[in-house]
Amino acid sequence: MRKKILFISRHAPYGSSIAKEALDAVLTAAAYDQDLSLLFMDDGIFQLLPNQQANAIGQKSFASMLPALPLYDVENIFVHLESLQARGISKNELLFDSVQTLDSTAVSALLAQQDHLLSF
Amino acid sequence: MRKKILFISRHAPYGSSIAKEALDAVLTAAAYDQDLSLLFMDDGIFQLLPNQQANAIGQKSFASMLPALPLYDVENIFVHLESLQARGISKNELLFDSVQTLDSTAVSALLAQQDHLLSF
Amino acid sequence: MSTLHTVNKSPFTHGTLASCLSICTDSDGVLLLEDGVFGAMTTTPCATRLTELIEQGVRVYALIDDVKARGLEKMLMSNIELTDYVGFVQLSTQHRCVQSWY
Amino acid sequence: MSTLHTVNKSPFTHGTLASCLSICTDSDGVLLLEDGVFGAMTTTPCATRLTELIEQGVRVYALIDDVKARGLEKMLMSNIELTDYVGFVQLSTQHRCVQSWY
Amino acid sequence: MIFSLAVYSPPYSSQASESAYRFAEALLAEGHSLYRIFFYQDGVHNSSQLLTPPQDETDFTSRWRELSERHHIDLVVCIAAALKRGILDEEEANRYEKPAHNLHEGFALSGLGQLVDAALMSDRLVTFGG
Amino acid sequence: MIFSLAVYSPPYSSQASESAYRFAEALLAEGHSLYRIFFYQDGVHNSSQLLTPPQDETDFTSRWRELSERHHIDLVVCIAAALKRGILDEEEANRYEKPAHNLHEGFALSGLGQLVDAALMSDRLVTFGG
Repeated sequence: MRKKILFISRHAPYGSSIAKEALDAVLTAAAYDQDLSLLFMDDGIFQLLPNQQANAIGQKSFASMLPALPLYDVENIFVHLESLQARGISKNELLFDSVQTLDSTAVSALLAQQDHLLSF
Repeated sequence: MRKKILFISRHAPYGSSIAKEALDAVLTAAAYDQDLSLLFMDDGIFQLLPNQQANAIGQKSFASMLPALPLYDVENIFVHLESLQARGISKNELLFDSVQTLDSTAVSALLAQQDHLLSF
Repeated sequence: MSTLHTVNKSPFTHGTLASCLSICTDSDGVLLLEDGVFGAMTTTPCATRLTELIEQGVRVYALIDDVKARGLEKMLMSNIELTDYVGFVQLSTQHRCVQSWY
Repeated sequence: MSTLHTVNKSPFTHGTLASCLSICTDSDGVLLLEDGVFGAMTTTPCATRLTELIEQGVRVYALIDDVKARGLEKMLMSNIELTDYVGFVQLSTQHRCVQSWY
Repeated sequence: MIFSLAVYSPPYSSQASESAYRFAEALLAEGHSLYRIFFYQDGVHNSSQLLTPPQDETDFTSRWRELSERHHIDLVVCIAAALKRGILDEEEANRYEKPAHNLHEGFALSGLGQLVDAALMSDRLVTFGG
Repeated sequence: MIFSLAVYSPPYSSQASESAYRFAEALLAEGHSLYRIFFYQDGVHNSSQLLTPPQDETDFTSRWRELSERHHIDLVVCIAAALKRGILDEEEANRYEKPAHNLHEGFALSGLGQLVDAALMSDRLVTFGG
C-alpha cells in the first residue's frame, strides 16, 4: 500500500547543507512509488528564487536542481503562503509555476493527511 | 604587553556545546595573564540561572562551573541588560552577584576598548 | 488525524516556535525539548499564541529533564504540562505524525 | 576604535542580526555574509534599524558572492554596499576588532 | 508500535543525539519496537569508533551499539553523507584509497533509500535534528 | 598586518569553512600574513584525512593543507574538541588504544591555549562559526 509522505524543507539554501540533503532525500524517495509531497516553508522558500548562481560559492544551484522534481514524479509541491508574504516574495517570482501556495490552515490540513513527515 | 580580550558568549547552555566550549576557552585564557573580560548576551544569559541540574541530561551544570571564574582572575564579568530584560530576568536572580549589567550603549563602548573579541 | 510538533530551539533567538505555532491546529500537540523549553517560560515571546492554542484544545508539553537542567522549574507558564521521555513516546503514538522543528 | 560586525544568519528566522544592530554604534561596520545576506533584502525585518544606523554613519555591506549565489541581486536595499573578500579583509584592517555573530 | 528514528545532529556538539537515545530507550521500555535508526547529515558522526570523550562524559557510539545489540536494532548511516564527512568503513576506505577507516562495527553504511524504507516499515518516524 | 582565523564550523554542513578559506586567500593576496588557523568546536572536522567528497565538490582538508604549505601557516586543531569528535593523530590513537587515526598530516593537535596565543601574536583574529 502506498504511503503518504510529506517532506518539509524549512532551511535556507547554501548557508547550511540541510536544504541540499532534504532535496537528496526527496529525489531518493521518488524511486519508491509512494504518494510524495514536498512543502517549502520559512527560509526554505529561498530555495525557489530564480537567478541563483551558487557556483560563485562553490556549490550547485537549487535553481538548477529543483525543476527536476516533476520529472521524478514529485508532483505535489507546496509553498507556505505566509512564509512568502513575510519575505515579500510573490508566487510568480518563484522558479517554477507548478508549485501551489497553501496558507497556514491548509498546511495544517496537509500535515494531518500524511502517514509520515520528514522534517528538514 | 597585556592585551584586552573580550569573550562574548551568546548561546544557551546545553542545547549546543558552544556555551561550554566558550567557557573552556575563557578558563584557558586566564592562564595567560592578559586583561580578560567576559560578556553574556542573548540566550547566553541563561547560563547564569541558578538551580540548574544538568546531570538530568548527562551534562555538567554551568551553575557549578561559572562561580570558579573569579578564582581564575576573570573579574570583569558583564551581562547585557536588554538581553536580561527581553527574557524577564532581573540581575538579582542570577547565579552570582559579581556580574555587572551593561546596556547596549555600554556594550558598544566595551567592545570598542578591546584588542580582540572572541565570539561564541 | 493530528500532528505532534517537537521544538528544540529557543524562541528568544529563533523563529522556530513561532513558525510551529502558526500552523498548529486544534487537535495537535506541541512538545518543547532541549533549548525549546525556554519557550515554556512565562516571558516567552510566544505566550499569547500559546495560551490561545491551549484554550482551543492544543496540549503543550515541556520535557522535565530539560526544564530541570536549565533551572526553569519555577519560571514556567502554568498551562504548559511537564512530561518525561515515556510521555513523549506516548504522545508520539497518540498523534499520527511527528513534525520536528529544529 | 570601532568594531566590524559579521552576521551569517537569516534575520527572517534568527535574532542574530537584530542583536548585532542593537549594540552597533556610529563608527562600526556591518558585513552580511552567507545566509546573513538575506538581511540585506528590502523586505528584511531589520530594515528600519539598518536605515537608521546607515544614516548615523554606519556602513553596511553584503558579500557579493553570497548575494549572487542566492539570486538576490535585484532585491537589496539600495543603501547597502556590495563587497568581495578583498573588501572584507580591508574592512577587518580598518576596524580594530571583528565580532562574528553566528 | 514500530518506530524508526532519524538522527541528524552530531554527538556532543548538539543535545539532539542524547534526546534521540533517551527516546529510543523509553519506547523500548514501553514495549514498542525500534526498526531502524538512520543517521544522516551531521548525525553520521554518531557512528565513529574514534570518538574519545573524557572519562566522565558519554561515549555515544558504544551506547548506540549496545542498545542495538540488546534489541536487534538496525543502525544505518547514510553513505553519501558519511563519505563527505569523513566516516568510512573498510570497503570505502579501500575504494577511495584512504589510509584508515573509522565506522564502528555496529553500524552499516547504506543509501538514503534506507530512510524511506524506515518510514515505509514503521508506524512512527521521529526526527532528531538541529 | 598579521591575521589569525578561528574556524568553528564543519566543512560541507556549513558554509563557514568555505568563507574562512576565501578570507584566508584574500588576506594573503593583499600581502598580509596569516599566523595561525585554529580549528575548534565542529571546525575540527576540517582536519580529517578521511573526508571523501564527490569528485565535483571541494576537498577541504587538502585545500587547507596546500594553503598552509604555500604560505607556512600553522594549522592547529584543539585537542580536547578533536578527541570528543573522533579526530585523532597517531599518538592519541595509541594512547587511547583506538584502532585508527584520521588527522591529516598538515594539522597539529594542541591545546586551547593556541587560540589565546593566536590572539596575542596577531593584529586581527577573525572567527568563522555557525
